[in-house]
Amino acid sequence: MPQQHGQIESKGYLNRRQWLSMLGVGSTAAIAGCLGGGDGDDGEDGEDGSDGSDGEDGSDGSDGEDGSDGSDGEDGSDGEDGDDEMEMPEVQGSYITATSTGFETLNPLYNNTDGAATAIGRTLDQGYTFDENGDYFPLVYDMSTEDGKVWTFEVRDGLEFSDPYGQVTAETFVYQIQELHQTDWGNTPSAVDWQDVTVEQTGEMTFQAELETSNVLWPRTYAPLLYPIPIDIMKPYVEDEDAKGLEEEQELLELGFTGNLGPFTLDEWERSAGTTYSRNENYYLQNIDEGPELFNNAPYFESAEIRIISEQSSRLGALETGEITRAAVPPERVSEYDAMDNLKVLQQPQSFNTGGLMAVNMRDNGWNAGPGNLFRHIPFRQALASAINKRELIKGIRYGFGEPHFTWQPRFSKWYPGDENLTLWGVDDNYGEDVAKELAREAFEMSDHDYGFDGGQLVGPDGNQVTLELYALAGSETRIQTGEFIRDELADNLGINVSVESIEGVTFANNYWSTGQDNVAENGITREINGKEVTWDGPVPGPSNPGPREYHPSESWDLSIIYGLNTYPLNPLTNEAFFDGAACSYNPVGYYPEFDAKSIFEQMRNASSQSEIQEAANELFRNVNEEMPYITIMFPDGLPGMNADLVGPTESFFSGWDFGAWYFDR
Amino acid sequence: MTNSEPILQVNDLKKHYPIKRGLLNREVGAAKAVDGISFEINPGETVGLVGESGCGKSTAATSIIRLEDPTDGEVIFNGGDRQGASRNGDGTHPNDVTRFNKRELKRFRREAQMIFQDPASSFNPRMSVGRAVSEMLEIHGMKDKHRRRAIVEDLLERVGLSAEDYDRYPHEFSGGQKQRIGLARALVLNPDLIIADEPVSALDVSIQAEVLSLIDDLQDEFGLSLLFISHDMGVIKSICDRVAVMYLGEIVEIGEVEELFRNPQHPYTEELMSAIPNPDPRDRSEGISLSGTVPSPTNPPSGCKFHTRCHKVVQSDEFDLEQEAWQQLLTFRQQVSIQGVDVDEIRENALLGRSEEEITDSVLKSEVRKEFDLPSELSDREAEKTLDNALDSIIADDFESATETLQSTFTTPCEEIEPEFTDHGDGHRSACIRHRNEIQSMELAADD
Amino acid sequence: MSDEPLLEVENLRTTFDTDQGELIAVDGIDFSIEQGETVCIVGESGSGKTVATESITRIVPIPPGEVDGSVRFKGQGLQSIDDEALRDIRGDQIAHIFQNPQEAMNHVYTIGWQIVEGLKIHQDVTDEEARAKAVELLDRVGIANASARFNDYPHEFSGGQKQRAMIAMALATDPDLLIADEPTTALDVTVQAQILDLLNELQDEFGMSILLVTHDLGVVAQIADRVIVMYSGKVMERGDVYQIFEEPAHPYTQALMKCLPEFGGNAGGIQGTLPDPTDPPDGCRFAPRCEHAASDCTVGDQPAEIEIEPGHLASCIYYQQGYDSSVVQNDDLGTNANERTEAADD
Amino acid sequence: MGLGRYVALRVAWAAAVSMIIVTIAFLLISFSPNPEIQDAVRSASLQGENPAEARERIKELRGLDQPLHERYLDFMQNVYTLEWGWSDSRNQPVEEALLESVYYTAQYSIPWTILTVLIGPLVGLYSAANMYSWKDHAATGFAFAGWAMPNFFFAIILLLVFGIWLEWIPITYNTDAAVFSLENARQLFFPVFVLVTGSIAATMRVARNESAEFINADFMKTAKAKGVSPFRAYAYHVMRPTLVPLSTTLVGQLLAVFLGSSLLVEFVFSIPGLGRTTFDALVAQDTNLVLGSVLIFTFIGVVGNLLEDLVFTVLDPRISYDDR
Repeated sequence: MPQQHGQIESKGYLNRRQWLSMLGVGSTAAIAGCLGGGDGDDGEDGEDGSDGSDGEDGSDGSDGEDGSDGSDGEDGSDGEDGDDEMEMPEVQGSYITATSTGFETLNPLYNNTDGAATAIGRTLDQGYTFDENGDYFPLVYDMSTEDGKVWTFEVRDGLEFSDPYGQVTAETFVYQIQELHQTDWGNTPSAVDWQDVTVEQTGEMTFQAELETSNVLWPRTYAPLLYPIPIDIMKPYVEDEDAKGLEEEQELLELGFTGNLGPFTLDEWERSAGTTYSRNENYYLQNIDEGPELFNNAPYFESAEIRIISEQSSRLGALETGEITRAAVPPERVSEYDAMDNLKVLQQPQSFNTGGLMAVNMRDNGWNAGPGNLFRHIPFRQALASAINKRELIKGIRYGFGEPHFTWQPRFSKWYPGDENLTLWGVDDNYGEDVAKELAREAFEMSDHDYGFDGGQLVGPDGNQVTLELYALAGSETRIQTGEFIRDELADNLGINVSVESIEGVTFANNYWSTGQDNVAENGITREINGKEVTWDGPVPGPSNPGPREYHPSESWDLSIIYGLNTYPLNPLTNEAFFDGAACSYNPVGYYPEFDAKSIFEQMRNASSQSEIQEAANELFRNVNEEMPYITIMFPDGLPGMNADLVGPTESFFSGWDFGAWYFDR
Repeated sequence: MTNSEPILQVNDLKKHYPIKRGLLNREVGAAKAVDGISFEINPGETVGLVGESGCGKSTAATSIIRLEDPTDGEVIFNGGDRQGASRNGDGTHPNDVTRFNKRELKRFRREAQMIFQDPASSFNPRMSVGRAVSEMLEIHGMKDKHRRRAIVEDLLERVGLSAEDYDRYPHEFSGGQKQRIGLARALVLNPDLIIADEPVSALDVSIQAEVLSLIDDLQDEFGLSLLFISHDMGVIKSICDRVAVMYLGEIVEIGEVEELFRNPQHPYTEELMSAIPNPDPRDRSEGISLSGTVPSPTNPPSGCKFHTRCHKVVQSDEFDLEQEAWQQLLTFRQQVSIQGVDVDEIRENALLGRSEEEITDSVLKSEVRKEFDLPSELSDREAEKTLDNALDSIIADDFESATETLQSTFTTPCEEIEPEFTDHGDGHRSACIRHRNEIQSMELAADD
Repeated sequence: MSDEPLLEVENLRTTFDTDQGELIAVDGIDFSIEQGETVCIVGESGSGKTVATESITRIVPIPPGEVDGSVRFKGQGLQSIDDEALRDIRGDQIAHIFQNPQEAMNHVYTIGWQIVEGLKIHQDVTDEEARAKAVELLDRVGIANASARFNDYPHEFSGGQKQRAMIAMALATDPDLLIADEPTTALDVTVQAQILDLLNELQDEFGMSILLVTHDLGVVAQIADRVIVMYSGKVMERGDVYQIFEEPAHPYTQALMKCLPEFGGNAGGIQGTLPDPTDPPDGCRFAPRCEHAASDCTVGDQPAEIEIEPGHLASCIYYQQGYDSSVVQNDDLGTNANERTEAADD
Repeated sequence: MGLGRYVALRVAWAAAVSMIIVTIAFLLISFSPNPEIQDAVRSASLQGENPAEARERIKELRGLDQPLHERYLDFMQNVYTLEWGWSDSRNQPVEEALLESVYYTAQYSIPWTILTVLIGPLVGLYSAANMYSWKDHAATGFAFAGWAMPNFFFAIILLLVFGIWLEWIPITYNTDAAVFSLENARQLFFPVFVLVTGSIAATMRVARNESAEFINADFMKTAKAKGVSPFRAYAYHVMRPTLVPLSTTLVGQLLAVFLGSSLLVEFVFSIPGLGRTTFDALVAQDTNLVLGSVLIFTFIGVVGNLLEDLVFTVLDPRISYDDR
């Protein structure tokens, strides 16, 4: 839903692509779910769409992010022990993945969706990627800096476009940045990334970029990530300032210029059927010094395909019969598919909490059970978090394929502060009626209104039991089951009467979650929050953060388990979007931190070393764990099923960066 | 008949259907289904309207009762309590059905009823016959259900069914019984006039007699006037007081039944009468047989419209041929003018049983004669010569000159003169030019 | 004329399996037709006369119908031959025409097509020959401009023309027997006269036998050589046409006579209705409506046919020994008819 | 002559209908908020520019500042010169997008239509010929089972049984298969099968009822009396008149099934056809492509009705062109 997310793209360091990956479930998935006859979980469908086509491919840079925890070795493709003598795998077979929806565009300059990025990535590498350890790995160019402010780009030698476009040089990128991204007509998704960057060509193969403020994590924001595009293709449109023409340029749409720049060349893009590729004999990756030995003959597939298969059951059927190489498997069928001779299912941890995040509405249209929104009190949110048994939920809904979710980072992230530094809400000692009620009572103390327990029931000032509405995604069986589980837990442990309502994703997004342009506060509005004067200005107020709590969408709601959000395990700074209260771009729930989030982010941004960042991150995620802006419940695992002969994918979040080294072992 | 005011007076009634052609649906002519008919029905009288299918008698009925709007003419209905009305200043008549407004029309529909030929299709198969009949009462405002039922039950008995039949459905009745129900339905509103359109033609002869005698009885009982439409002179004879014979939209003869049957004045009437099957096996003389069918009303013959089929078609003064030969000659002339003689076909037929060489022109000519029932030689030499010339032209495929030859020689006054009515006394009038020398009737007056 | 009749029907019995039980449409009748003869079956609607004729070549739908009895055509037993052999006879040696030419023709095919169809089934002719023959036939039955009208559709023909075309269709194969089922009932009286004339003419010309079904004694008088009066599936009376018209023996025949319009309003038709064919009454089927019915008339079976004079038979107990036949013979219809004829001749 | 004029009138009427629909489409688009303008205005306001100015600029750029009637004329001209604009959700010309989709849709809908038209009446006739016998009940039951079974569900079951268990047919649709190849026949067999079973019932029902009427018609008796064999009687005397009323309902029914089921079947069998294109266009709010699809469906509907009328007049000689 580009329109929806485009709303905040001007927020300096969070571009459109990243924004997309922030929201786990959009309405497309909801529709796919409804067509699926209601038996499949949309969460799964949504993951499918992206997972099946991009999860393995680090080079497109939208998903796999940094996380250098140093775990490797189990990856069969690395081949460190074999070294020079190692026998190269045979080039054979076709690597076929499936996606639920088609691609809007394959124009690398104007694409802003994950799926298409994968399709483009099959033919065209971007500047760099991150390896299995989450470390920077140069592809088309290498970036380096001394101070985090001035960055030097060194373009790799031997990169050729197809005839007649010649070689990729520093000018290729400088031209693109200066004549397209930095103009006011170009309207490219990347424009925001280059707004305040000064670019200068310093040699035939080098150029440098100077940032306004230092940012040592700059590559990890993906901002400086570019596709090489021939100047000759852009030039006529640049001269005419014709953005539409450039968007519709056939050569870009058909990726006819990709030379030796990607593992495959595009044969055909059939809009409703998908893309087909042939192996690129001259993939430049074969000749680079970095990376595994296996790159020497990359890629190892004769051809590749991305097929659009809208129906989940069709995708699974195709996987089962071997028509496609890889597709996501819903958790309830993992054991079945894993048991098949020709298939294996991997369990990959993820950074999305899709289906495992309960939003509580702290705005004025929330808490419709009585006066005084209890959600606004930290102990009450803690009470909710401790009333829900996370392990039970994972077992019941995900068949165990998931991780409990305690703070805004997954466990595998190196920014994860460690269990010992967190309160593990909803497991072991921090779960249960006693804990929850105790915390709730704390909240009652803080409230101006007369809430309390009466014979196990949580009652409001009017003496009636508190009743809350929980919205779940319509057509998704597992979401509704999750909702019912939460309902029972909140009833048992907090005496709250929850009613579960299902709702279409689009409806929720438009009427409950984000506001129209008209309901947004004036730019520059001020309020006092937690004793400090706060101003809403700049890109916010906007639809996803319409201003102070009295600004909200037209419909009221209390709880929702519609959306999952990205936790950005590679670049914790990105989470600024969620937790910086008035200033953050994404705050539909009306959360204002009671800790000093602003200065933590400031500290992170200005850090000159990893350890400085680590320190700030620890503090941030400890506080988030304390304040529970959203009730975090679980991270579902990615469950890609694949051909048992496929060698390369690992059960790691970072699997996929070395796609060029994957092969069939038949 | 009587001096009292007629209950229905039809004056010069016309119903033309426009014929549209071309992309723009321009009106290029009219089918004159009813082309100026006049007659009257006196109270308690049964007038028959007789003629072949396609002569316009049913259209006349629907125009009179205004199921269709007539093109021209007056239908003055003096039933109900309309008696004694006189013409308005502008010449229109207050009782003119063609000028009735909606309210008057609704009242008229109560006072004049129609019975149709096919009793089966005029009933809703899902409605009990009692309901079908009492519906009429309901439509015309009788609210009391029990009274309605009582009236209908009584009526069912009077048409020879039983009160218990009220709740039965149409399919449970035979054709004759259905027609009885149709009668009950027509009578339930106590009308003054009934127009019966071929009410018995779909019935067995035995049932016909039954229904006819019932109609007769009911007419006396209810004091009805009746317009009775039929193609069957036999039926007409058994029920009507007076009869009007219709041909191609016009009335060609009208008079009291007995007089008309005894002394038919129009050849068409004679032919209709001769068509009644004679139930005497010893008399199978073919009589006069009406050949062909009624011509299309879109393009009716000139003069007397019947002359194309008339067995008494008048010969032109110079000839004195056998009547049959004359008639065939005229038919032949007509066929030639529309190029209706297929010489190739005739030649081919002639080949059956003959060799190519044998087909000389004279053989062909005689084949053509045979084809059109022309005598091998006409008794009149002049006529024979003309015919022979025409045949020669035809064989030479020159229809134009053949037509020319035939039309200039063989003419009949019947196609030139439109016959006017001749009065034969007692309101017996006919329109045939053979009577032109007799006393011209006075104008067929509306103010009779 | 050979010794053997052209068609000989013995104990023909046709029943239908219905929801109300077994419907006996024809209840064991015998009749025969000689070469070149015209036989009329006369009776009210529902008397079984149509079913009787359709049972001859088993045109009646089987099932639900069932035909028993012996049918011999030119010495060949039709009841035992297979369907294919029967189809060879139908439309070839035995032709049918039906009551309503409007519905008896398929509205989506041209008149010519429908005539040619039958011809081509039975005769090995080329399209051209078939067409020529059809045109000739149309011409013969009085369709003017036949070759042009060959390609017309039924709706372009008037009712009378359609019946003429039907006759042409029936005559296409030069049949030995033409079964005409109420061929004029749906037509105008004037057209009826034309059709009857035509049938008479054609019979002279082609020499076929005609079995004609009608409810109208007027038609019978015009065309029949012999007459069979049927009522409720049984034969009431039979005889040559003069016998039937001049000395109608059975009360039913007499009642039918009285229904002719020429008798004016003095008869209200035949009171009552036909008996239920699924449950026919005992005794004489006509007894419930018969003005002369005695108590003996309502017991046992239909009385056997008694020969009153050679060829003239009636199924009425008054002609059996021990009954006074004058009770039913006194009717003065016969002479009456003669008088009437004279009056009409004028 | 009558037929020529009739055809001309029908064609003119069809053109008028499509014109009206296109005009309605234009009006709807004109008076509904334009997402492009909204986007521009929003991004302008986010970037601190003047939203009103941005609105005017984009309007000018898109020619939306022209008076309505000029835009209408332009629009109509584009529609009739097959310049239907750019599909934003697929980034290709709308005509091309639709052509690609129709190419695949035609591959299953043409055989489907032909089979429905052939089998439906035949099954109906068979049923009518054996009315109320077990054969009739079996045929009716078969047809109605196909009709009652939700196409979507049926398709998935078939795919499961024949694709996954038995592996007779491929699960996914291969767009590379040549139109007239065994592979294409294999992959299209079940989509066509599902659609045919779904649409046959209605056709069969109409055919059964209509032919039942003709089987008992007098002219069948005439045919029988002529010595016509039962097979010939059904084939010529019943089938042909049955087609007349059937033709009036067939197109409507096929169109209904086409609109309703093709999308679902395309989804299940992954056929990149018109239904999915339209659906995706709707979801993506791709105005041009939605409009194009509407035009295609309009065209199919109008042409279908036109054909229906023409076939009807050809089949039934009693129809007078002047009266209609």
